[in-house]
Amino acid sequence: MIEKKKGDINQRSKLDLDQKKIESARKLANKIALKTQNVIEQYTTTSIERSVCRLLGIDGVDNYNVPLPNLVVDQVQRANKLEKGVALFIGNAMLSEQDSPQRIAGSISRGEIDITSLNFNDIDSIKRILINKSKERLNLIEKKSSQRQELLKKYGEKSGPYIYVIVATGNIYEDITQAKAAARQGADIIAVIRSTAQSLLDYVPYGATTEGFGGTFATQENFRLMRNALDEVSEELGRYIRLTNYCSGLCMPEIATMGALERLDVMLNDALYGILFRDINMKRTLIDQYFSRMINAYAGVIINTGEDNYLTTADAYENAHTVLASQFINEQFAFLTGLKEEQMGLGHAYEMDPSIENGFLYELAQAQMSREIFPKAPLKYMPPTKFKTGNIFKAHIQDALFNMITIITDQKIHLLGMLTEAIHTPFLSDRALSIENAKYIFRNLKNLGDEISFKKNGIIQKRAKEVLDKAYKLLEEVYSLGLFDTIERGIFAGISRNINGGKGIEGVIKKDVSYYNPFIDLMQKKLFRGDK
Amino acid sequence: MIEKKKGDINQRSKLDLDQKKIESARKLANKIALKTQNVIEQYTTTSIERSVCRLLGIDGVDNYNVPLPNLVVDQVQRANKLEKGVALFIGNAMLSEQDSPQRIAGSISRGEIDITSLNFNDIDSIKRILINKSKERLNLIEKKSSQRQELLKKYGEKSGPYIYVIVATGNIYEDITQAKAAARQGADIIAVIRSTAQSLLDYVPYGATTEGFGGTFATQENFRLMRNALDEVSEELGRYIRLTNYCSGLCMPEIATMGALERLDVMLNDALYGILFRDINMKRTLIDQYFSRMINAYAGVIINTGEDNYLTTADAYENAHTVLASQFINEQFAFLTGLKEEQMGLGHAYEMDPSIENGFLYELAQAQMSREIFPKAPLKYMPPTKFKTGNIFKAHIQDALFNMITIITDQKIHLLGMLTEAIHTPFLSDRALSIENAKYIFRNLKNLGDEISFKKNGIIQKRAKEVLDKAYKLLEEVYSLGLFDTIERGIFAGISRNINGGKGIEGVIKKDVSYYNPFIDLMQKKLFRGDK
Amino acid sequence: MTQNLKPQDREDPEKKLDLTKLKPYGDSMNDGKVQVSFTLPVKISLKAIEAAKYLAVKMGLRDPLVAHSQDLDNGFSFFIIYGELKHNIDYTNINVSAIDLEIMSLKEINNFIKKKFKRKLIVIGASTGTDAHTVGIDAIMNIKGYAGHYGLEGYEMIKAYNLGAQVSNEEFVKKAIEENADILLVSQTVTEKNIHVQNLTHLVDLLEAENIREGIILICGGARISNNLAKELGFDAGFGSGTSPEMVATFFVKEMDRRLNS
Amino acid sequence: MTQNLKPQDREDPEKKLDLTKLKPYGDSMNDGKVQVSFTLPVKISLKAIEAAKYLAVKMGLRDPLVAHSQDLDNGFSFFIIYGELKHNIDYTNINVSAIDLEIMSLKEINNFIKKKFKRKLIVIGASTGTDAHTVGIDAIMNIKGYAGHYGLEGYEMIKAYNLGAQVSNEEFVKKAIEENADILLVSQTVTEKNIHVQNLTHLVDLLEAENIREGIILICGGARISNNLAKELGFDAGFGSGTSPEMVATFFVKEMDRRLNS
Ligand code: B12
Ligand code: B12
Ligand SMILES: Cc1ncc(COP(=O)(O)O)c(C=O)c1O
Ligand SMILES: Cc1ncc(COP(=O)(O)O)c(C=O)c1O
Repeated sequence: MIEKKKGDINQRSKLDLDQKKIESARKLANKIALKTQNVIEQYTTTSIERSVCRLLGIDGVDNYNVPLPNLVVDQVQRANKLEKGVALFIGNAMLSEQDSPQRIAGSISRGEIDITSLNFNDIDSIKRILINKSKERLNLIEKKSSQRQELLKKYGEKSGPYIYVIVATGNIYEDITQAKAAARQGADIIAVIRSTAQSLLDYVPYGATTEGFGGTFATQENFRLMRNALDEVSEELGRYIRLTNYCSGLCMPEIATMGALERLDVMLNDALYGILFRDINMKRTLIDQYFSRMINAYAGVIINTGEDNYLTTADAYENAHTVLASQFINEQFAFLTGLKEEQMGLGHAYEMDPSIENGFLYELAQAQMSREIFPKAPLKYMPPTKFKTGNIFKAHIQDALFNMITIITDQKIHLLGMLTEAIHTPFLSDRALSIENAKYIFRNLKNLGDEISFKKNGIIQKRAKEVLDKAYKLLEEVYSLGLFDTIERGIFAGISRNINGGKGIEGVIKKDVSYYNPFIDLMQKKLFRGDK
Repeated sequence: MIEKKKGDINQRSKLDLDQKKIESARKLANKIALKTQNVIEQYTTTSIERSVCRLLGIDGVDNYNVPLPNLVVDQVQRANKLEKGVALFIGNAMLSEQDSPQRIAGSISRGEIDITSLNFNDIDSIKRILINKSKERLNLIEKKSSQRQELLKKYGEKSGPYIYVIVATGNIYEDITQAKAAARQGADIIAVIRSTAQSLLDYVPYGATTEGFGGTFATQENFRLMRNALDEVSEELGRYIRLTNYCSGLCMPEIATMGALERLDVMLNDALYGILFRDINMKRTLIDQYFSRMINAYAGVIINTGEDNYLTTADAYENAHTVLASQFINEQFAFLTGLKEEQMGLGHAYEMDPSIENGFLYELAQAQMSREIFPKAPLKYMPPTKFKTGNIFKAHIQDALFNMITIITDQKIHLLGMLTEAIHTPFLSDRALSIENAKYIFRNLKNLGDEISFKKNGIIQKRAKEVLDKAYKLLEEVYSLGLFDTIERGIFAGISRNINGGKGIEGVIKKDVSYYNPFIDLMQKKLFRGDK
Repeated sequence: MTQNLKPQDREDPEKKLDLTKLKPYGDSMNDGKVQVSFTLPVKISLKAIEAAKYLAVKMGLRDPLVAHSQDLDNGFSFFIIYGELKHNIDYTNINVSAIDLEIMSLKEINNFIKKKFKRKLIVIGASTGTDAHTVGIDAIMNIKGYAGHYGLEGYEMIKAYNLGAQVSNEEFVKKAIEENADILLVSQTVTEKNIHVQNLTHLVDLLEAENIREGIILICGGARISNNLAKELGFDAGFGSGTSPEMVATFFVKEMDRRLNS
Repeated sequence: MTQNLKPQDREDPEKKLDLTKLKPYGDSMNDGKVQVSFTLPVKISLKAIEAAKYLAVKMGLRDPLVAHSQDLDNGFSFFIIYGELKHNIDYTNINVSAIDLEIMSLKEINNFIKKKFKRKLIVIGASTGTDAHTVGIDAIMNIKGYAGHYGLEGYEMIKAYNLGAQVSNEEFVKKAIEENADILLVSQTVTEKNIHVQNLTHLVDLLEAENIREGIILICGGARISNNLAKELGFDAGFGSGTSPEMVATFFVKEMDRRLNS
């Protein structure tokens, strides 16, 4: 656990928060994370093993469009040997066949080889060949990461909030049109929303896709096409446009891998989302989350956590503290994988019922509090959604208030609200109007945050204190219950899930002592010790 | 001149303004007003005399639709005797004919009598009969005023800003439909906008009217119809709905009279508007303004001054100080007529170019400054207009920012902006959306003003100081030039007018020593000495 | 001088409300004022503005005013238009297959069920297909309900099963058969590319294939569902935004009564 | 599993931009998406919502969705509707009587006048009728100009008279005759009940009655003026929002040249 030094808080606290309480909360969260981490490290999952395949260079699909990583892992799982990890079998085959992982996978797909029934070579040779291959592949990822750094150096970093918009036409080519237009209009981050329920697919679709509902499939080719398009438009605008996708659901670590390879910049990555809103088994996704965060950390990707989602089913006024508590826990989980604070886009949302008197003050308190408690994190702030109606005029004002909070409290990743939120995924013009709204507010209120301070013990300060207190109590509860029990009790988002229920549990495998995954070691060394 | 006591400023100054400078500015403004007042009191105008007729009870039109007050005054003016005031001739005729002013006017309209060629009765008897009649008529006005007080007592006064909207269909019956709807939606004040260029008519139209352009004619019958309708809806809602009209242009004091008689609650009353934007002769309208403000004062009407208009032709950032200087002057002119601070709806406006960085901060500074300098005045705050375009979505946001300033700085008379400002006079739905916008912001940010304070010497405080300094300098200049010269030099709104140019100069008449106007005396006694 | 005008002038037939020729209203009766906005996939230019105006004319706007035009990107322009609609409709002739029942209270509904059916009604609800939105169906079914109204789980005389979200039509039908359901409640929120129409139609097909459609009261709901649409798709009723549990329950108990007792 | 799709799929003719059948664009080519809002003078009810939907259908919206309905007052309801427009237009066939000239600079304009006409041009401008809005005409004429562009008063080769606002057509024509004007500039801002159309038509009539219409270049402008409208009313050109002094001057010097020298 990394402790915050006083100096870290570069902004003088406007909320007069109890710094000791913050420190204790952080310590509690750290203990909660460690407790869970003990369980996590005992397991692997089918999706982690598939991403090991991908990391080793296996890609493509068979004639039935089944991805090769699935075929490889299936073979090992069918032989009941996944507890050792797929890597050992691939490494062994590489030695035996003197071939590449990709070509071995091709043989598997054609039914020409069973890698679980090959004679085992010397374990050290297997590990050596795997480590070499892994280093070579991790180098690719590092190159992508340096490329990002170079581009950022070339164009310069933007000060102030990043304007984040989504595209969701279902067709990657149409998405590109929309994304480029949005960038020209002023967007800094483009998120390609996934087709509904992709998170429930236990494989990643392949190739460029043009049919999706409420979003476009996340595929490696789609990632590549969009990143290219955004590189073009970045060049045109002299501004680096970031790309985002969803790294959640049953294929979490695979998507992290694809994103690392295709230079995605931001990834929505949160186990809780899948557990609560997709009924994915909690162990499965927490285990997956650990490995995927490590990949994100390694690739220099900013993660976005999903606390905002809680408030779509629970009341924002009553349950604000669950958001803060979850941010504390997510921060610790992230630290454990080697993520830096600068990569932690912890989530929160403007979801207060607009009919509440002084609602804006409570939102201001919450946002300012997140800012002060996580001063270095590029917080990801979600717009009003739940209380949007078909009244597009009112919705536009709701977004204006949200834009204000961001500029007053200096949020970093600012997901724009849309005036048509309650109607459809954004039209080209909706996005343009929203960007205009945000740019107008950001410019017009630019320095308001520096100019104002809050009344001692006023509504705003009191609210922040109250939320912090309640979050602290909740963390105590979570610590005593453990995270799994806490979720079972429906404490987050008012939704309860069973530890052995939900989708994907069949993909959770207890590791054997012989389990081997070359990437964990290599990445951890780099992330924690700075090894090259 | 009434000096502000420290205690008057019930809100602690957030701007740290130089209180001495404010006091000196007030003194200067007082001297400017007194200097002008000397000129004003030497003159009467055709419109003042026509309002004396109306005050004495003369109303109606002849067969050619010419109002009787015009016929009466014309007769006296044609005989070159208006310098004595119309009252003496009417009083004399009342004695000679033993008839009422209204019936005498009827005779004039039928060419049956020339009141300027009657034998003159004893001057004391004339004045006595005039004073009696005047008291009787002023009683009517007082009754209206008490009626307002009773209704306000019955329904209770609203705390927070009054939501003020306009209706402008051209048809009084359609206006009533719109006004009632607006009241039900949440409006507190209804202003019936006048048909374009009514301010240039040298008479007041008569009766209920259904044809107007960009507004509805101000007639006494229209006033009555609308006041009745609003009384109905006030009863229905249990909330007193105020009625506003324009008391400016060539018939300023007549409209003040009509408003007093029909219980209007608020009157737009500003000589500068006519001078600058209607090219009305400055002497004419300043003289008219004096008498009309006295009537408004007497009738308990809140006046709205027109400083906001300056910023429609001059730049709001550069010329903010002209607004403040004018507010100081208007305050002193108002005091001179007996108006109380609580009746002074001094004007200002949110008219900063939306593309200016930190524009919101400057608007905030200006509004807070007006509030602190005129703490008891129900300031009238005008919405963005000039920088509105046909982009109704952006316009709606511009209005939201404006609504925020009002709730943060506690403005009282809040004229709602419309999203269609650049397109047409408001539709029923435009008004509903604007009211929704304002109510949402007012509720959501209710106590924000109490919660925040401004950085010492920050952008906001500096801006307010700068504007006050410049206003002070301008007042010095105006004082040395005199108000008439100042206007000739185009210092307000960037528009220059000649002292002897413009419309209506032919209606300015130097008073004879024998000039007599019973109402001035009676009203002043009441207003300054509290006589019954 | 202005003419005097009397209230009678309001009787001008052009300015009177005529329900057989109902028109939009801006600030005067029958002025027909409407607002329109859209994007055209062409670069902004005077020609593009003219094109927008012509399209507005095709929509029936007289004298359209392009109040705003905005470049969205090379090749896309946005327009905001105001104009007077020449179309009108005969309001007296509009046929709403609206569920126009007197809504009963929780208590009345329970009593009605007791009296008429003498047993608990079995209700199964879900958000079907890939739809993960549960808030709508929860609002109708969960005991804590919505905006202060208890959901069906809180009704003594109703046995309610809320299957949650992402329930396949097959599972849903299976459960209906298992529990011998009287009423099925389906929630659909995602409607992009008419995915809900496909999904709802598929459910009706399945129920018909299983020969149980007749015996069941089949209801759908969601923010973009209307009763008309529901009926077109073969449902007994459809409920949109703002539906309360009482509204739905009133409908199905009355409908059940109609079927059984008439 | 999802199908693989290749860029060729974009060649689907339904999804291609066809300028002869131009349609509004929401988020996909030819989806026809438009937004509409209006008020109906009836009380809010399901029937009113249905009426709004029918009106939208009359406007050519397929599958209209009443996304929002709101009670404005007893007897008035407001609607926001989204739908797919079935209409399209042939963009290649649109005829803009646009003033499509290469805009010259102040210097070029002065030189052009010197070379072609060898004398100063006389320009008279005003906001006519009861219109009191001067900002528009000032933007074109005052030396300080607008958005950094000098007005016509700042042009060496132009003698400009700005009469201000509220100038009656009679006065305006009188001044034109007195000064022997080459170009007349009329600004109109207030357009309620088409008052500008009446006023502009009246001016043309007066000029014709005085027999000086032919010899003059007659131009109007204002936020709601288009070149098409101006031409219909008998003007030589009309300019809308965002006009700069150079745009107008370029037009009238070219037009003058055309008349004299061709
Ligand atoms: C909350 C929410 C979520 C939450 C859902 C949490 C949960 N457990 O339900 C989360 C964050 C998980 C989510 C995810 C997504 N969402 Co979502 N979401 C919303 C949001 C903000 C609010 C919906 C809501 O809860 N409304 C409140 C309830 C009470 O209202 P209601 O559903 O209309 O229900 C009422 C009536 O309709 C009726 N009713 C409803 N069902 C039934 C059933 C019966 C039988 C009856 C009688 C009545 C009835 O009664 C209810 C009470 O009155 C809307 C935007 C908005 N403001 O509407 C988007 C929205 C619905 N989501 C949308 C999308 C696209 C998604 C995603 C697909 C995005 C993506 N690609 O990742 C995902 C995935 C979900 C999926 N596959 O289905 C779109 C849908 C667009 C469309 N027209 O198809 C919307 C409109 C947002 C947008 N503009 O893009 N979402
Ligand atoms: C400023 C203003 C005023 C000021 C005017 C001050 C002045 N000296 O001009 C004041 C406060 C006095 C005023 C009063 C009124 N106004 Co006013 N006003 C406006 C406002 C806010 C801005 C107009 C403006 O200055 N635009 C900036 C200029 C530069 O733009 P422009 O005029 O379009 O000019 C450009 C082009 O159009 C073109 N152009 C213009 N003229 C010409 C001429 C030629 C020859 C050429 C080539 C080009 C050209 O070039 C210019 C530069 O690009 C608008 C709302 C808005 N935001 O548009 C309402 C608005 C125009 N006013 C309106 C109304 C109704 C009035 C009143 C009648 C209200 C009343 N009943 O009291 C009064 C009375 C005025 C009257 N009888 O004419 C309405 C008009 C509605 C309509 N469609 O008819 C508007 C739209 C507001 C509204 N929604 O109600 N107004
Ligand atoms: C972390 C996270 N993942 C995924 C999603 C969405 O989608 P799906 O489950 O449909 O892939 C969301 C939506 O808000 C999210 O917050
Ligand atoms: C004080 C005042 N009088 C009158 C008017 C308007 O109108 P008109 O001159 O057309 O009567 C305004 C407009 O803003 C005003 O501020």
